Amino acid sequence: MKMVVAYVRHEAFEPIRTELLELGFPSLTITEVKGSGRQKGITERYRGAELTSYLRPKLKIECAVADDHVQTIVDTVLKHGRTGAVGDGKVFVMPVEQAFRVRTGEAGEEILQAHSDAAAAS
Amino acid sequence: MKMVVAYVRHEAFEPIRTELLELGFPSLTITEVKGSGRQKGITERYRGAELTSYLRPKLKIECAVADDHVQTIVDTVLKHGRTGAVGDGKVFVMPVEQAFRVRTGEAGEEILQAHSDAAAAS
Amino acid sequence: MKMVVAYVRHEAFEPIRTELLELGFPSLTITEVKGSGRQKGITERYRGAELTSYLRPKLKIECAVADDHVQTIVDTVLKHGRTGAVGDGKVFVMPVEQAFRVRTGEAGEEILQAHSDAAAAS
Amino acid sequence: MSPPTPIETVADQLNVAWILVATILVFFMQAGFALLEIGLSRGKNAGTGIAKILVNFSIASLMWWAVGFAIAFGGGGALAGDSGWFVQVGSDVAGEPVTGATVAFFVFQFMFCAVSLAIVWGSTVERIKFGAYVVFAVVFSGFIYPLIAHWGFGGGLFSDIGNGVQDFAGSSVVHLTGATAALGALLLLGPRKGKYGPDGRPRAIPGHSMPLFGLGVLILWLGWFGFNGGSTLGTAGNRFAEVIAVTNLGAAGGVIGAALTVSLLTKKLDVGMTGNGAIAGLVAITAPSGYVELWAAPIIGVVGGVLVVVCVLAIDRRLDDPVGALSAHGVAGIWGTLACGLFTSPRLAAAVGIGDPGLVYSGSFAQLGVQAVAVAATFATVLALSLAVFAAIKATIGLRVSEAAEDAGLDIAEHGMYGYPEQFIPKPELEGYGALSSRPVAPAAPAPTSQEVPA
Amino acid sequence: MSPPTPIETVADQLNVAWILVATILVFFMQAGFALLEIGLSRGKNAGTGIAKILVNFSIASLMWWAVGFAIAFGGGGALAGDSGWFVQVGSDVAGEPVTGATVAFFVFQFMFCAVSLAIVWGSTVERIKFGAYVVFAVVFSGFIYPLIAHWGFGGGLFSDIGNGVQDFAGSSVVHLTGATAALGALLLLGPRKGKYGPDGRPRAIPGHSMPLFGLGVLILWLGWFGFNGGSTLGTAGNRFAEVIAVTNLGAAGGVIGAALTVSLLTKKLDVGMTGNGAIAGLVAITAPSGYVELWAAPIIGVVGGVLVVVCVLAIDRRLDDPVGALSAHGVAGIWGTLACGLFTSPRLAAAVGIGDPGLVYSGSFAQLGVQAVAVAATFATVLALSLAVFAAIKATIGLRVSEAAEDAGLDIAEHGMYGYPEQFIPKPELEGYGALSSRPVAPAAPAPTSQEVPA
Amino acid sequence: MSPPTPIETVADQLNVAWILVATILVFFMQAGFALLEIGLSRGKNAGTGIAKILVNFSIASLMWWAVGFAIAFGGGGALAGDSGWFVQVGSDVAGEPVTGATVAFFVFQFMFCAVSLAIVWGSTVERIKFGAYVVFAVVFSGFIYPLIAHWGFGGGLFSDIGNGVQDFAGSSVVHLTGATAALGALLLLGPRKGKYGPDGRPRAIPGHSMPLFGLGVLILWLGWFGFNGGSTLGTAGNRFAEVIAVTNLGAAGGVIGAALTVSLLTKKLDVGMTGNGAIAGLVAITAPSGYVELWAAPIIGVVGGVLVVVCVLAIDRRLDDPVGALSAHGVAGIWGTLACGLFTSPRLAAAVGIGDPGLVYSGSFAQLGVQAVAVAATFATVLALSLAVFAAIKATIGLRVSEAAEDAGLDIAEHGMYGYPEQFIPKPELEGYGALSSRPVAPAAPAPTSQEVPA
Ligand SMILES: Nc1ncnc2c1ncn2[C@@H]1O[C@H](COP(=O)(O)OP(=O)(O)O)[C@@H](O)[C@H]1O
Ligand SMILES: Nc1ncnc2c1ncn2[C@@H]1O[C@H](COP(=O)(O)OP(=O)(O)O)[C@@H](O)[C@H]1O
Ligand SMILES: Nc1ncnc2c1ncn2[C@@H]1O[C@H](COP(=O)(O)OP(=O)(O)O)[C@@H](O)[C@H]1O
Repeated sequence: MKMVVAYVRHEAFEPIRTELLELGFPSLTITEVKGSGRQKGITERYRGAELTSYLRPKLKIECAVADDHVQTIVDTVLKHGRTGAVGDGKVFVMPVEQAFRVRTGEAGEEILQAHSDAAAAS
Repeated sequence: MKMVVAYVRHEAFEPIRTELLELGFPSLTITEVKGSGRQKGITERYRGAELTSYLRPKLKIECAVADDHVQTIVDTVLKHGRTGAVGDGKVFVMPVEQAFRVRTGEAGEEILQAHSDAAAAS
Repeated sequence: MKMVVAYVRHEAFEPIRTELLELGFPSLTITEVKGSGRQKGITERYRGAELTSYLRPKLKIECAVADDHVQTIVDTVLKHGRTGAVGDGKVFVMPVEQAFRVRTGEAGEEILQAHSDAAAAS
Repeated sequence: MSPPTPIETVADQLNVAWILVATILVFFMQAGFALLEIGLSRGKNAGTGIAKILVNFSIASLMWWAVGFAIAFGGGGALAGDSGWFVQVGSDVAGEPVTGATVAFFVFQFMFCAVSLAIVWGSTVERIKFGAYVVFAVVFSGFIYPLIAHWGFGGGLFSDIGNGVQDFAGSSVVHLTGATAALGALLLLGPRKGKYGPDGRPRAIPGHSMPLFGLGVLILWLGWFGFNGGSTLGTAGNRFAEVIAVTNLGAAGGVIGAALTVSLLTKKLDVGMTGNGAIAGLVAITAPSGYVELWAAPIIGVVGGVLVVVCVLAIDRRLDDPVGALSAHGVAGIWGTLACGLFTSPRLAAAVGIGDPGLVYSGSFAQLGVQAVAVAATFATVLALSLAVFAAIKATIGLRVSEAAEDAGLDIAEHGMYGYPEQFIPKPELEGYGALSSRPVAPAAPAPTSQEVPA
Repeated sequence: MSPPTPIETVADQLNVAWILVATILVFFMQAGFALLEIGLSRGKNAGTGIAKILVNFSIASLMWWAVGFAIAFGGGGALAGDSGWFVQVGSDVAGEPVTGATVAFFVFQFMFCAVSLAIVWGSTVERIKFGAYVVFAVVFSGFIYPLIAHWGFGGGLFSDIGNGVQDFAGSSVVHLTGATAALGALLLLGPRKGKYGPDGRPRAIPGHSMPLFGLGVLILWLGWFGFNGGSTLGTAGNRFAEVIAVTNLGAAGGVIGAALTVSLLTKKLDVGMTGNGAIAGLVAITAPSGYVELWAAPIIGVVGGVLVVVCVLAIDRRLDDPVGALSAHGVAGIWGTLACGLFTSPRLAAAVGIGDPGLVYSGSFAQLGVQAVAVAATFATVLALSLAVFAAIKATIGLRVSEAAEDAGLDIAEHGMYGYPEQFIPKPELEGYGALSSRPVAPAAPAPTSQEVPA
Repeated sequence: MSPPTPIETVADQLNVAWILVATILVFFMQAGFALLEIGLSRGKNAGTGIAKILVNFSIASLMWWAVGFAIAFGGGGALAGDSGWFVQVGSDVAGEPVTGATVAFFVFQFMFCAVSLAIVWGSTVERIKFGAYVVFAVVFSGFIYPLIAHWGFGGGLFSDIGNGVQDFAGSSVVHLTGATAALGALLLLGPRKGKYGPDGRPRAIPGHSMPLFGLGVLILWLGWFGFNGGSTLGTAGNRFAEVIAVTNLGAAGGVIGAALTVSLLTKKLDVGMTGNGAIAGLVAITAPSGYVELWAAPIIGVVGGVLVVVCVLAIDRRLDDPVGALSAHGVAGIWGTLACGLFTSPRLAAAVGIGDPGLVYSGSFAQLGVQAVAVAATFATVLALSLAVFAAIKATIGLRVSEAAEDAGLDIAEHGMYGYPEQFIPKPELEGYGALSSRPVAPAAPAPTSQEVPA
């Protein structure tokens, strides 16, 4: 199992979520984060004084999937996350050793994503 | 060392935190996240127009522990996180290779959780 | 490749970010989190009733780097994150198996940090 | 009656002008109540307070016009008035034709009805059904309040107790009435989920915005100058100036009494309690405002401030009254009404022409007794009536929202949208496709995919 | 003219006092408009509303003083006034020397101009350039509004249609004028990015704060008592009391009409729509407030409330009017003006001395026709003029901010800082070195590094 | 003195009515100051502003009643009054028995004292100890302000300089006094932590809510109509109408002056500075409001607006004045007082009966000199007295909160709870067991554990 961690623009989320859902990957978690990278910061002004913000709002998407689904997730993110401008973000893949579903206590790959129910969920 | 990452309902946190503290695991980090999974979304209405929200508020708990404590943490989360309804969440276990305590610069497993001080801390 | 995950005090961020930038590591992501550890909680009072908060605001820094840069990142965090008081935080190093740049689709270590552009970016 | 002289005409219009200014000030109290309630509610219940105040006030406006005013001020016997339905210029009320001056009185008195109604809801926030408001608003503004107003202000019952009950602007008629109805609701409604821990001890459920709460308190204080000052119904003898000065000193006393008490009892200067102190001081000085000398005002206010803190702490153990209305309007209202029995000065009792001087001047407990009777009668009547109405509501449409709705918050559950959408809906979903849609993607470049990547 | 008698002097000063009280109340409506707009905007556009209201109101203050008042009330023919430029005590306006009373009238009427201008902007929030406000404010407050005001209030055109157009406080002159200019802006401005989905269906872009929105509505309601009540220009016959009572009943009707309609149509009691209902009720009752009996007010209000909901839903399909100004001020303004043609009572038509009784009394459509003509003339004139001005602005400095600016929000883009900095700037950056700087680091201990660590 | 004629009685009551309306408007300025301060503070210091305004205003209410009014208006010599302690109807003040009219004057003047006190705190937000407010409030409202008020308004010192100092509503007496006391506090208090970077350059510490700030500014503007307009102490000659028009033009000028200046100097239309411009315009026009013709108002206002921006930028380099009170109330107050020496018109100097026409009319610098003396005397006296008091406070209970308290915020540190709890306390801890407690767990199913899991 792997955890696909993607840092993308906010506006990229809707298309990514929609396609993942269609592909049968309804389950994911997002966090509103702030990131710095190649993208420039912005300068704020307040009562004459300045404040520079190097961090820009990004969205962190975490999606745990079975090994052979990783590529699908990554491709979907790359496809929709892209504007071609600096700041589009990165995707990282990290290993996951165990997984449990809280509701039932079941463990293992099979709990990760539920293709059938997916449609229903949306 | 492992990082136990759990996505649970907000209301599950207090009992989990309390028991972990008693068990001598005072140290953890939480993040308010939004998740989608099997759980249905909700539809908002505003001035006649609609907006559907597929993401529901969840809590992400990160707790780094020594390998042989993983099960304790996972069990505690499963025990209290559960309502039996869709949306209870998932728990993932990920490998950690190194760990440091910022305050002292010490490294290694021994810095992870402090049983004795725990009581004091609460 | 590794993901350096650090939980530090808010006020430690600026110096850390600045030095990492000078060292040629402009790219990182932060999340405002709440943590519990050895640090004491605080008690709030409202209309006579009490509420105790065991969680204190912390900052989570995520920085993915090539294996041989890990130490630099960790040292920078340890150096600036430290006040010597309980609550300074922890740093964890976790494995990363793949990395992609959304903007171009490139993959691999080389996309992680951009030394030259770094200066420009700030 | 001979036609008024030019001078009488101007004097009359000046009185009407003052009454209308006061009316407008009292209207503003609606905003004060709304903000006070909203500030002390959680963010997930912030929007419903707006819908509630608008709908309630509107229902009351129509009910008061149709029947309330007639019952309260339509002459008639000790129990209720019987003329002036659907107020119309030219038609008769209590044997007099309705003129512009009558209309001014009508709208001024309506604002009092609306204040009393607004008080009811503070105790019920964050869990009551919207429908319950609507039904109760109809009954309360159409019948319950008008009945009490008739007794206290309309020449009914209370004018026959002793030499009359002293309640200048309504500590009892308006505030105790509202707070008692709130108690009725509370008894049938129960506490907010999570208010009491497993151990039964009250937990803090902090309101989400002290600035909005504080603005509400200041707006109420402002409106109270009209509330008490306008109750002179004119400018005669410049007595309205005294009333306003007395009112301000009472409010100030309330703040100081509450601030000291809460600091001593809880070691912290609770912001909400300090605000409650201002309200308690104002409620307490409402009945005496036209009857007492300046010196008595700070005393009455301080006692009100002390009482509100002590009572909020005590009541919180058993009843979940999120804004402290029972204490600030109920207990302080009782105290204010009784205070007349202690501090009313001979000069002012004579000027108003109601009741006798208070204990400190007369050495007699007579007036104090009269006041006590009025308080008891008001409390008993309103509690009985409102319990009946709320019981009926509970038995029919229901009084309380579902547990799921309470968890989600009344804004989303009852109104379809949060009062602060950006605090609850994840940003990417709020933005939707919006932001990205029109951004151009370098067309030449091939869509990136992990395949492309060399090894 | 013989010098005024003492009694006349007092009566005159009482009139002026009332006018000034009303003036101050109407001024407060600026805060109401600002909060209403801000509450219905996203948090990233919250600060600009403050800068806008301050700058617009200030520009209008100077323009009205310099030229607006002269054009509106400087006597002259049917088209426009021609005296009273740069109002000065002692100088002449319309053949009369300017006195304190004239100045009171001048400042009271200015507040109406400012209200009309404020209405323009609601529809344009979240995407219009700040510079566009400034330019349009100059033209609108200096020329467009004064022209219409002259026709409707200044003895111009509209007094010659039939026996005169009945628009007591300006449903048409003030509100329709503002809303029509808003339409002009909207036609050239286009919708907010993301308002319409790929499928062309309108998406919800929820305002960020219902409490601020609601406070705005309540403040507007408050100010309206001055807006309509002050239009009696004095206390004669206590008619202002009737106007205020009628106004309140109209507003109440609006809330109830809108609340019922939106609940039926969308199954949810939308908070914003309920507030719009109050505004629509107030706008609708503005023209009739001095002409109709109490009984007609709730009817006029309810219809206004129903109309606003239906129109907001309909207009939203094509035009992006974030606050519903077109419906609440435009449609309701037209309805209110026409309502005089239906409900004006003989008693009040005579009292005011303008126009004839409405259909229900006279059985004649005459006055209704007169009202319709005024509405058409106002709409056509204002639309033409404002389209011209906005087209010119668009062609020169531009009307709309860049897409990037719209995404980032007008606060940061146009004013350099967010209206809620803590909601947008990461805390560590806000704190910067601040918090840490003065904290001592145990000096003895060596700086920690991963080297130290034993294996 | 013969008993007043009926007409004199009505005229007197009309004057009192106007004074009370003005009093109520000025009261509302407290809400304006609170919101302005809160809006420009960080969210962690939002609740304390409410507790502060309530406690301060209340202390001042009692102090002014007990001693302040006597010192200010209790007749007596050039230095201070000596009668009217614990104001009571019937007792004597300055040789006259206290009547309703006297009480109106008493409460009107109190509101000025409260405004002056409120000004003190703006510069000290986010780091001063609550206790410091309390102590200083007692001294300031009981002695310091009354002293200056006696000199400027009570027939003291300043009436003997030349033909009297022209300060119609208190640019100097009220605003400069408050700002000077603020300076005293600031000198002993120091900047907020993190205000100045390691390089000593000022850093931006943005206020958390522009909407609240803006509402505060608009409420202050509103209250100012009572502040200046009420200072006519009546309706004689309808002069109050002129004062109100002049006040509005001055404020408008201030906004425009500030908006242009800040746009030019910083390339961005800073929202806070625009609001400061309104305040500066209002402060500047306060002294001249009863002495200058309409034409002079915009000029005085614009200069005030330019000054405030320039001074805020300059002062910010050395002193940390979060709301810009030193510039908006101090510098603009000085400018306004001097402006009388330039623009006072013969007509109005005569009407008020104080001082001589200004430079532009008289060509003489005489009055300008008189004004300068008053400014200098006020500044020197207040600075000395407040430095002394604050030094005493610093030496005893301390002036500044601990660094830890400053980091955590005054709300939690001094009041035990955040002003916006949901912004600071993690949601799961706010909800606690609440939400879960009553949820049923399917009992049949075995508690899940990782053991159960097959392999
Ligand atoms: N090495 C990294 N570690 C953690 N987060 C990163 C890293 N590189 C990029 N990010 C995240 O991705 C976002 C976009 O990265 P950036 O370098 O600006 O885009 P691009 O890759 O197109 O140049 C950053 O704001 C940050 O949140
Ligand atoms: N594969 C996953 N990757 C990341 N987060 C997940 C994943 N599966 C579930 N989650 C998180 O757990 C939450 C609950 O999951 P859900 O599927 O609704 O519950 P259940 O497992 O009981 O069906 C989701 O909202 C999401 O935040
Ligand atoms: N084992 C852990 N797992 C996850 N987060 C941790 C862990 N230990 C510490 N943290 C994070 O680091 C913060 C500081 O830790 P704490 O133990 O208080 O400091 P110290 O290590 O100096 O005693 C905590 O608030 C928490 O956010």
